[in-house]
Amino acid sequence: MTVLSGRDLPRDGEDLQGAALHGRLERTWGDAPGLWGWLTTTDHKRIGKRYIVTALVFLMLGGLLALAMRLQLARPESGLISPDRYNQLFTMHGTTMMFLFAVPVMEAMAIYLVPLMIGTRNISFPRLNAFSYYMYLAGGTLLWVAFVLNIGPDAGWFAYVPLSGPEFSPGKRTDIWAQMITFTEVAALAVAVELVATILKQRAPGMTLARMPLFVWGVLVTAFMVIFSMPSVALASGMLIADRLVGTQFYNQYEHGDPLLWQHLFWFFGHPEVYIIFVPGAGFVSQITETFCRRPVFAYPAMVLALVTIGLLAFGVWVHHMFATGLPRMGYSFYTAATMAVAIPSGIQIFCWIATIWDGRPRFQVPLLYVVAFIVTFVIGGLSGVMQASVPIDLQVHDTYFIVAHFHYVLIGGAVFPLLGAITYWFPKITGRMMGEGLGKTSFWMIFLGFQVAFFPMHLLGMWGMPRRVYTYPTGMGWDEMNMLATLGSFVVALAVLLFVVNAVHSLLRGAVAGPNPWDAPTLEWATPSPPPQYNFAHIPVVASRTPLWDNRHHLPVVTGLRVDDRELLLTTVMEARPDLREASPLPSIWPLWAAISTTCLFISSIFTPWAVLVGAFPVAAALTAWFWPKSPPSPEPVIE
Amino acid sequence: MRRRGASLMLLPLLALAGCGGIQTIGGREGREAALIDDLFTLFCIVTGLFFAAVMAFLFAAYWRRGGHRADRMPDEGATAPRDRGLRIALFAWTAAVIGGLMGLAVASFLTDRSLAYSTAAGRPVVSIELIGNQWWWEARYHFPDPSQNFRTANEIHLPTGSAAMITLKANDVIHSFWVPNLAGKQDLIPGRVTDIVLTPTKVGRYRAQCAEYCGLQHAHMALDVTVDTPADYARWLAAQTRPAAAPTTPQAIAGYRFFMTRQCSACHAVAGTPAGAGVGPDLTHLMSRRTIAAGTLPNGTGPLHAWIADPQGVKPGANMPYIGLDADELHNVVAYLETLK
Amino acid sequence: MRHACLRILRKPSIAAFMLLCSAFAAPLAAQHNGARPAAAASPPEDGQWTMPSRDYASTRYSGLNQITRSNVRNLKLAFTFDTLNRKGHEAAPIVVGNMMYLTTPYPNHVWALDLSKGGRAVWVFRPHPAPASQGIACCDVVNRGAMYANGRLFFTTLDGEVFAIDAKSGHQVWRNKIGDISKGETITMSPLVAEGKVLVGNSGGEMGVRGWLAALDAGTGRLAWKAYSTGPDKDVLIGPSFKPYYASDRGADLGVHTWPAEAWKIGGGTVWGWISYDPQLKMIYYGTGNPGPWNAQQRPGDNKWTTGVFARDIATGQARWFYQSSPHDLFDHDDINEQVLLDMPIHGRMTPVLVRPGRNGYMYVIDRRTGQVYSAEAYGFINSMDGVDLATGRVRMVKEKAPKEGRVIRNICPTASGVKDWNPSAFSPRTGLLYVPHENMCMDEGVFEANYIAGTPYVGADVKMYAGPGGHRGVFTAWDPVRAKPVWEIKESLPLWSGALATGGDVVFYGTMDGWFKAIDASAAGGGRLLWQVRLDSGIISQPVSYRGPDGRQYVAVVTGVGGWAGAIVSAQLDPRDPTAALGMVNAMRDLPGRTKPGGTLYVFALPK
Amino acid sequence: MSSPFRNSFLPRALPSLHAGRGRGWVRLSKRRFASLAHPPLAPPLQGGGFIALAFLLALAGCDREQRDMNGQPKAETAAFVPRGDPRSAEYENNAFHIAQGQKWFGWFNCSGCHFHGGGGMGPPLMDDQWRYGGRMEDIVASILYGRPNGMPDWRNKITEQQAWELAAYVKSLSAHPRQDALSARADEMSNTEPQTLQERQKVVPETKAQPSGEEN
Repeated sequence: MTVLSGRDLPRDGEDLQGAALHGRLERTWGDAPGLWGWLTTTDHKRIGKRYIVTALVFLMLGGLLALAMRLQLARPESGLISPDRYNQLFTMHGTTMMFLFAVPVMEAMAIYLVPLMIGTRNISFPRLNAFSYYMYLAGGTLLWVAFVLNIGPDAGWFAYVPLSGPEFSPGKRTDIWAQMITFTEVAALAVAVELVATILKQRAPGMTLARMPLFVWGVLVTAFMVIFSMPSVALASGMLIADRLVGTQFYNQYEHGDPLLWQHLFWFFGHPEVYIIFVPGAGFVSQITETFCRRPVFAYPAMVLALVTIGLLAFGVWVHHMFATGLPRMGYSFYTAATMAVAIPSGIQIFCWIATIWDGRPRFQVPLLYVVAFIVTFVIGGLSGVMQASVPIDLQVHDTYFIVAHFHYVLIGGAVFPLLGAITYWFPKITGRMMGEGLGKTSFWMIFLGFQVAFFPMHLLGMWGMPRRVYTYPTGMGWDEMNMLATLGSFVVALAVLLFVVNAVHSLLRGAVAGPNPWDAPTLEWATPSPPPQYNFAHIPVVASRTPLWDNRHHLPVVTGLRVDDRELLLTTVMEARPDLREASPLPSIWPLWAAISTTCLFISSIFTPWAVLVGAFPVAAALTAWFWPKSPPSPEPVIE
Repeated sequence: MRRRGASLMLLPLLALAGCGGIQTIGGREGREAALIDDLFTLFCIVTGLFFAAVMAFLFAAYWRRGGHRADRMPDEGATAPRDRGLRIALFAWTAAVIGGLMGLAVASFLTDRSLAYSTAAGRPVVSIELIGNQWWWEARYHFPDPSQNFRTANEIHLPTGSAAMITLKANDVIHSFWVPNLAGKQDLIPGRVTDIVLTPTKVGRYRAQCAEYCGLQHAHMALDVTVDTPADYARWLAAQTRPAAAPTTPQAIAGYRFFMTRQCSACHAVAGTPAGAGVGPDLTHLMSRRTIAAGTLPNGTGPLHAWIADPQGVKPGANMPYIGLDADELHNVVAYLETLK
Repeated sequence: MRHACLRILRKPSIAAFMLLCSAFAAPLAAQHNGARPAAAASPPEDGQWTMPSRDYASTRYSGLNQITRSNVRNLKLAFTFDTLNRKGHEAAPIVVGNMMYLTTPYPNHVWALDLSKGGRAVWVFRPHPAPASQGIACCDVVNRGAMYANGRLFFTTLDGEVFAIDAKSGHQVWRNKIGDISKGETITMSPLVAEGKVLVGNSGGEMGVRGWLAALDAGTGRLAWKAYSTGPDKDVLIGPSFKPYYASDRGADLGVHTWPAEAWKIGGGTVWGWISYDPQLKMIYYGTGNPGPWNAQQRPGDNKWTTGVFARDIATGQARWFYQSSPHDLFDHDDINEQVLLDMPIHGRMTPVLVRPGRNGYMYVIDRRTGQVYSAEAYGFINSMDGVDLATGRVRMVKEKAPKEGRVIRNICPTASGVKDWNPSAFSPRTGLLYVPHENMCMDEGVFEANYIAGTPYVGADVKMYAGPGGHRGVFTAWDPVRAKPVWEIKESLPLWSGALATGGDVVFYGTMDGWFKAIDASAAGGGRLLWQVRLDSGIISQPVSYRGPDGRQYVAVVTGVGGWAGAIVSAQLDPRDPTAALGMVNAMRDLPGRTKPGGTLYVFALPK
Repeated sequence: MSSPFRNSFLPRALPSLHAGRGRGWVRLSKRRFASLAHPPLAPPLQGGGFIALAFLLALAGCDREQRDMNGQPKAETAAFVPRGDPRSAEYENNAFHIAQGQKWFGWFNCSGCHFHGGGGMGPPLMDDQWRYGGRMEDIVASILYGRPNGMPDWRNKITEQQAWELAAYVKSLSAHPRQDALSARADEMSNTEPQTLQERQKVVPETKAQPSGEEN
C-alpha cells in the first residue's frame, strides 16, 4: 500500500477509513441538496446520467420520426405526409440520431464510466462538463422546438449547399440546423477534451496505457477523433451561417466559392463521425465479451492497434462519400484503398472477439447476446461497406436504399446493439439494480429480428433502384412489398424498444438489488458500491494488470493520503501512471449554467442578427469570468511534499 | 441468424434477379452497367465467403463453450498454447482479409479504368447536354450544325451500340443523374460541368431518377430513357428537329391562342411559335413523351387535364403554378397540347 | 428661295476659304499621312451641319477655321436653349441655313431655333410616342438626332416611328411606324437619307428582337426594302451579288445555320448606330448589333449576321459584303460604331477604305469595295481578345475570359460597352488623324440562362464594370489610321460618351460626362494639349457641331444632358448600391451623381465679335 | 378587423402578446394551427411548459416559414388592389414567399429592367421612392396591371400568387419585411449588400406618379 505523504492535513489512510472516511468524503464531494445542487453539480455521474437519459430521449424521438417515415413509405404514392414535412422528418431523423443521440450518448457513457474505470474521483474540468451538458440540451431543444413549430430543417442532415444555402432554403430552418451543430460541437469538443485529460492524467496508479480497459482506449481514440474532426463541421456550418446571414460567398459558385467545399468539410467530419460512434461501441463489446467469457479479450495489443488504426484511417476516407461528384478519377483510388483498409482492423477486432468467446466460457446473458447480434449485423454492414469502397459499385449504389441499409447495419449494428448491451451491463452499476433477464431477452430477440426485417430489404430496394430521401415512390417499380416489409420490421423494433424501456423502468423500481460486482467483472468500476458514492472510491485503487478485480478479488491494493477536506485528485504520469501530482477538483458552481444560458442566447440570436455575436459576447464573458474567478490558491502540488 | 446468412449468400442471385426492372443496377443493358454488375457479383461472392467464415467461427465458438478453467480465472500458463493456435489463426485471418481486399481493390480499379477508358476512347456519336432543374430534366441535343439542336424534357433517346457523351449541368442545386440499367451515377453540380458516357447495348425503356436530394420534389424527378435501334433513333431525331405543326381544329386553335397569350408562354417554349421561354420544359413534342411532370404522371389526355388543372395537388411545390383555368380553357389548352406530337 | 440665294452668295467665300485652308495646310502637309475623306462622300464646306455625321463619309469635320488653336480660349457663350427635358441628350443639333433643329430624348420633340434671332424657338414638333416605349429602351430613352434633306427633316421616335416633317413649317409630311414595341423594338438612331431613301434600323438587342435595317422612300415613307440581320438569305437580302471576302461568311442561309433552331428569330443584330454612304460605289456601310442573349452559351454558332459590318447596295438593299468582327459574340460587342470613309495609302496605293473603331477595341481598316481587312490594331486596353487574324478575318478570343454559366469571369477588358460605344469619332483631313473619344473599362461578368418573354429583356448576364488599367475610365485618342497607331492620348476620369468634332482651325472638341466641354489641339505635335474648357450645367453625351452663323461667324454648339447607358445613374436616378444596375454600368459610375446633375440645354459658343 | 385568434386554442395568458401585435407578431390563424396539429407526429411537448412554448411560438413566427405552394383561388384581384387585402401580411413577411418571389423576379425578367433593385430600364426598387405607392397592394397592382411609363402588365403572364410573391420580394429589396424572413444573397454574382444587413427603408406613402418628359 502506497502512502502519499504530506503536511498535516486530513487525509485518507489507516487513521481515516471506513464510515468516518465516508462521512468526510461525503461532506467534501457532496452536492448541495435539492434543486440548487442539481443545477450546480459537477459530479460526472450525475451529469453523465443526465446526458445518457437525454440522449436516449432523443433516440426515442428520432425513432418516432423513423416510424413516421416508414409509415409514409409503406405504400407507394402515399399521401400521408406532405413532402415538406417528410423532408423535415428525415432531416430531423438523421440530425437527431447523429448529433443528438449517437455522439452524445457515447460521450455520456464515457463521462459516467471512464472515471470509474480508471479509478479516479471525478472527471477533469467538471464544470466544463456541466457546461457541455447544458449546451447540448439547449442545442437539442432548439432543434426540436423549431421542428414542432414547422421550422424544422429540411435540407438533409448533410445539408448540402446550395440546397441549404440562402437561395434554396429560405427562412431560418437551416440556420437553426447549423446553429444546433454549433451547440453540439461545443458540447462534444468540451467532453472530448475532458476525457483526454482524464484518461491521460487521472488513471489509478499502476494503470499503464497497456493496462487500460479497451473501452477506455476506445474513448481515448474517440476523443481525439472528436477533437480533430468536429472543428471541420463547425467551420463548415459557420461558413454556411455566414453565407446565409451576412452574404459571404463561401459556397457560391458564381463568386468562385464552391459547393464541393461544403462536402469536403462536412465529410471530413462526417466519416470520422461514424467511427466516433463505432469505436466506443467496440469498447462496450470488448468489456462485455471480457466479462461474460471470463477471459481477457484475446490479443489486447492487436485490439488497441486496431482501434488506433481505425482512428487514423477515419481521416483518410471522406472522399468515398463524393465518388459521384466527378473529382479526378485517379485520386479516387487512394480513397478506395483507404476505405477498404478500414476492414483490416475491423476484421482483426471481430476475430479477437470471437476468439475470446471461443477461448472462454461464454454465459449468453443479454449483454453478450447483444454482442453476438453486433457481430452478425456489423459484419454484414462492414462487408457492404467494402462494396461501396469500390468506385464503380459506389456509383451504382450511392444514395440508394442500399446505403441506407448499409449504414443502419453499421450504426445500429455497430453502436446501438453494443449500447443496449452496455446499458444492460452497467445498469446495475448506475442504478444498483439488475435489469430483468426475461424481458431483456424478449426485447433483444425482437430488436434483432425486427431490425433485420426492417433493414435487410433495403439492400434489395437499393439494388432495384430506389433512391434515398424520397418522400414517396411510384407504383409498379417492384418496391412495394419490400417497403411494406421494412415498415413492419421497423414497428417490431419500436415495440421492442418500448419493451426495453418498460424493462428498464420496472427494473429501476423493482429489480433485484445488485452488489458492487454482480457480473464478476474485472474492471475498476465494479470495485466500488452500486451505485457509486459521489467520491467514487474511498481509497484510490492501485492496478497491476488489465483485470485488477480478477487478480485481487478481495484485497484490491489502494493508495492513500489524498486530502479529504478538499476535492483532491491524484494525477499520474501519462504513460506509466506513476503518482505525479495532486490537484483540487473544482467545487460545484452555478456559473457553468449561466455561461451556457448566455452562450445559448448568443447562438440563438445570432441566427437572426450578426450583431448578436458582439452584444452577446459580454454576458458570456461575464459568466466565464465568474466561473474562473480564483477562489483558492492554485493547488497542483507534488505527491511528495 | 442462419437464415440471414443464407439470404446474404443469395445476394448475387438477387442482384441478377433484378434484371427485369426498368431501374435496377442488375440491368446490364449498357456496357458500363454490365461491367459494374460483374464487379458487384464478384464483390458479393468474396464478401459472402468472408461472411460465411466469420459466421462459421462465431457458431463454432458458440457451440464450443470452451475454456477449461472452472474457476473462471485466466491462467497465463494454461492458455498460452491455445493462444498460440489462435494467434496463428489471427495472422492467417488478417492475411486473408488483406489478400481479399487487395484482390477486390485491384478488380475495382480495373473496372474503374475500363469505365474511364470508355470516356476517353469512344468518340461519342451522341452529344447531349443534360440540365438538372428543381425538379425536372432538360435535355439538349447538340450537333455540329447548331440549327439542328433541339431541346426536350424529362426524356432522352439513345441509339444502341454507340457511346453517348452526356454533359451534365445543374441550374439550381445539386442533382444526380442515374440510369442504373445503363451505368452508375454522376452528380450535377452548379458551377461545374461534369460528364458521363453511356453505351447502351439493348433496346428498351429505362427509368432514371435524380439520386441526390434536391429539395421538395426530389422524389418526382425522373427521366425516361429510351434506347432505340440506330434507325429508330434517327427517325426520332428527325421528328424532334421539326418545329411544331400549326393547330387545325377550332378547339386546338383556341388553345393555341390561350397558350401564346397567357401564362403558359411565360415559361414554356414551343418551337415554331412565338413561345420561346426557357424556364419550363420545352413542349414542342410533348405528346411523343411517355410521362409528364418528370415522371410524376403518365402522359395522356386525362393526366394532362389533371396536371394543368391543379399542378400543386399532383406535385406540391413544383414550379408549375396553379393558374385557375375554366373548363373551356382547360379543354382548349389540352387540345392544343395534344397536337404537339 | 432664300436658301438658294444664300448659297449662291456664299460660294465665293467658300473658295476663298479653301485657299486659306490650303495655305495653312502647307506646313502640316509635310508630315501628313495621306489619308483623306472619300471625295464623293464629303462635299465641300458650306457652313451647315445637315446630318449628325456631318457628311456621308462620317468625318464630323467642319472646315470652318475662324476658331483656331490660338484664339479658342476666347470662346464665349453666344446663346443657350433649354430643351425642358432631363434625360440623356445624345443628339447632334442640325444646322441648315438660319435654322437649327434639335431633337430631344423621349418624348422626341423637335425644336426649330432661328439662329438669326439668337436661337429663339420657332416651332416645336411633338410626335407623341407611346409612353410604354420607355420601358423597353435598354439604355435611357435617347435619340441620336435628325437628318435634313431636301427641305425635310427626318427623325425617329422611341416607339419605332419614322417622321418626315417640313423643315420650314414643322408640319408633318409623313410618318411610318416600322418598329413594334410589343416585341421590344425601339428606335433611337438617326436616319440616314441618301438617294431618296431613308435608312432606319431598330434598337432592342437586349430584348430578343430581330435586327433589321429598313429603307423608306424619302418622298412617301413607304418601305422600299428591309434587310434583316439574322435568318434566311432572302430576309437578309443576300443574293448573287454578295461576295464576302472571308470564307467563313460564305454559304447558304448562314443566318439560320449558325444559330440554334429558332434562335435567330430572337437573335438581335439590331441596327442602331451609324451608316455611311459612298455615293461613288452606291454602297452603304453599317454595323449590326450584338446577338441576343448576352449569354453566348445559349446560342452556339457564329450567329451570323450579328456584330459585323454590312456593305449594301442602296437601291435594292442587296448585300455586297459582310465582315464579322466578333463571331459568336461573347461580350455584347455591338458593331454599330461609325465607319469613316477614307481614301488612304495601303501598301503605297491610294485605296478606298472605311476606318471603324470597333467596339471590341480594334481599329479596323477595311476595303470599301471588298470587305478585306487591311489592319486591325487595338486602340485601347484589351485582354479578352488577342488580335485579329488577317488571313481569316477572325478575332482570336482568350479562352479564360469567355463568360461561362455558373461562374463569374473577372477582369474582362473591355466591357460590354466596348473600348468605344456609339459616340462617334471625327476625322480631320488637315491632320489625317482620327479623334476617338472612348473608354477604358473592364468588367466582371456572370452569365446565366435567359428566359425569353416577348417584350422583356433577354440578356442572361450580371455585369459589374469598373475602371481599366490606370484607373481612368475615358480616353481621347488621336489615331493615325495609316500608320495604325495612336499619336497621342488624353486620359479622362469618366468614360467619354460624347462625340468628337474636328474643325478647320485644328481644334477638336469633345465633352465629358461631368459637364466639361473641351477644346484640344488637333495637331500631332500638340500632344493633346488642352486649349480651352468650360463647365456646363450637366454632363455631355451629345455630339458637338460647328457651323457658320447668319452673321458669318463660326459657332460651336453642344447639348448637355447626361444620360444614356453610362449616365442613366443620374438621369434615371438609379441606385448606386446595386453594382449590377444598368447592366453593370452603375458600378463604374457610382461617383457620377456627385459630379453632375440631369440637364438638357443647348450651348452655343463663338468668338467675341 | 375580426380577431384571427377566435379559433385558436391558446391559453388566456397569451392575448397580452397580441395586444402589441404590429407587423412583427405572429398571426395565429386557424389554418396555421391546422397545419401545426395536423402532422401525424407532432411530438409530445416535453418540459418547458406550454406558456414557454407559446412564447417561443410567437418568437419563432411560424407564418414566416409556412410554405403555401398552392395559390388556390382567392378573391379576384380588382383592377386596383384595395388597401387592407389580407394577403399583404400573409405574403410580405413570409420567407418562403419572398424566396419564391426572388425566383420569379429572375424568371420573368424583372431583373432585366430593375436588375437587383438598382434599376436600369426600370426604376430602382431598393430605395424609398415609389412612383405608384409602396404598399404591397400597390406593388401587386403595378405588376398585374402595368403602369403607363413602361411597366408592362403581367396579368396574363403570371398568376396572382406569383404577383404577390413578387411584391413580397420587391419589398424585401428595401429590407422592409421582418428581418428574420429576409435572405442574404442568391447563388449568383454578388450584387447588393445582403438584405439582412440593409437598413430598412422608409415607405414613403406615395409620391405622385411622375411622367417622364414634360407632356404626359
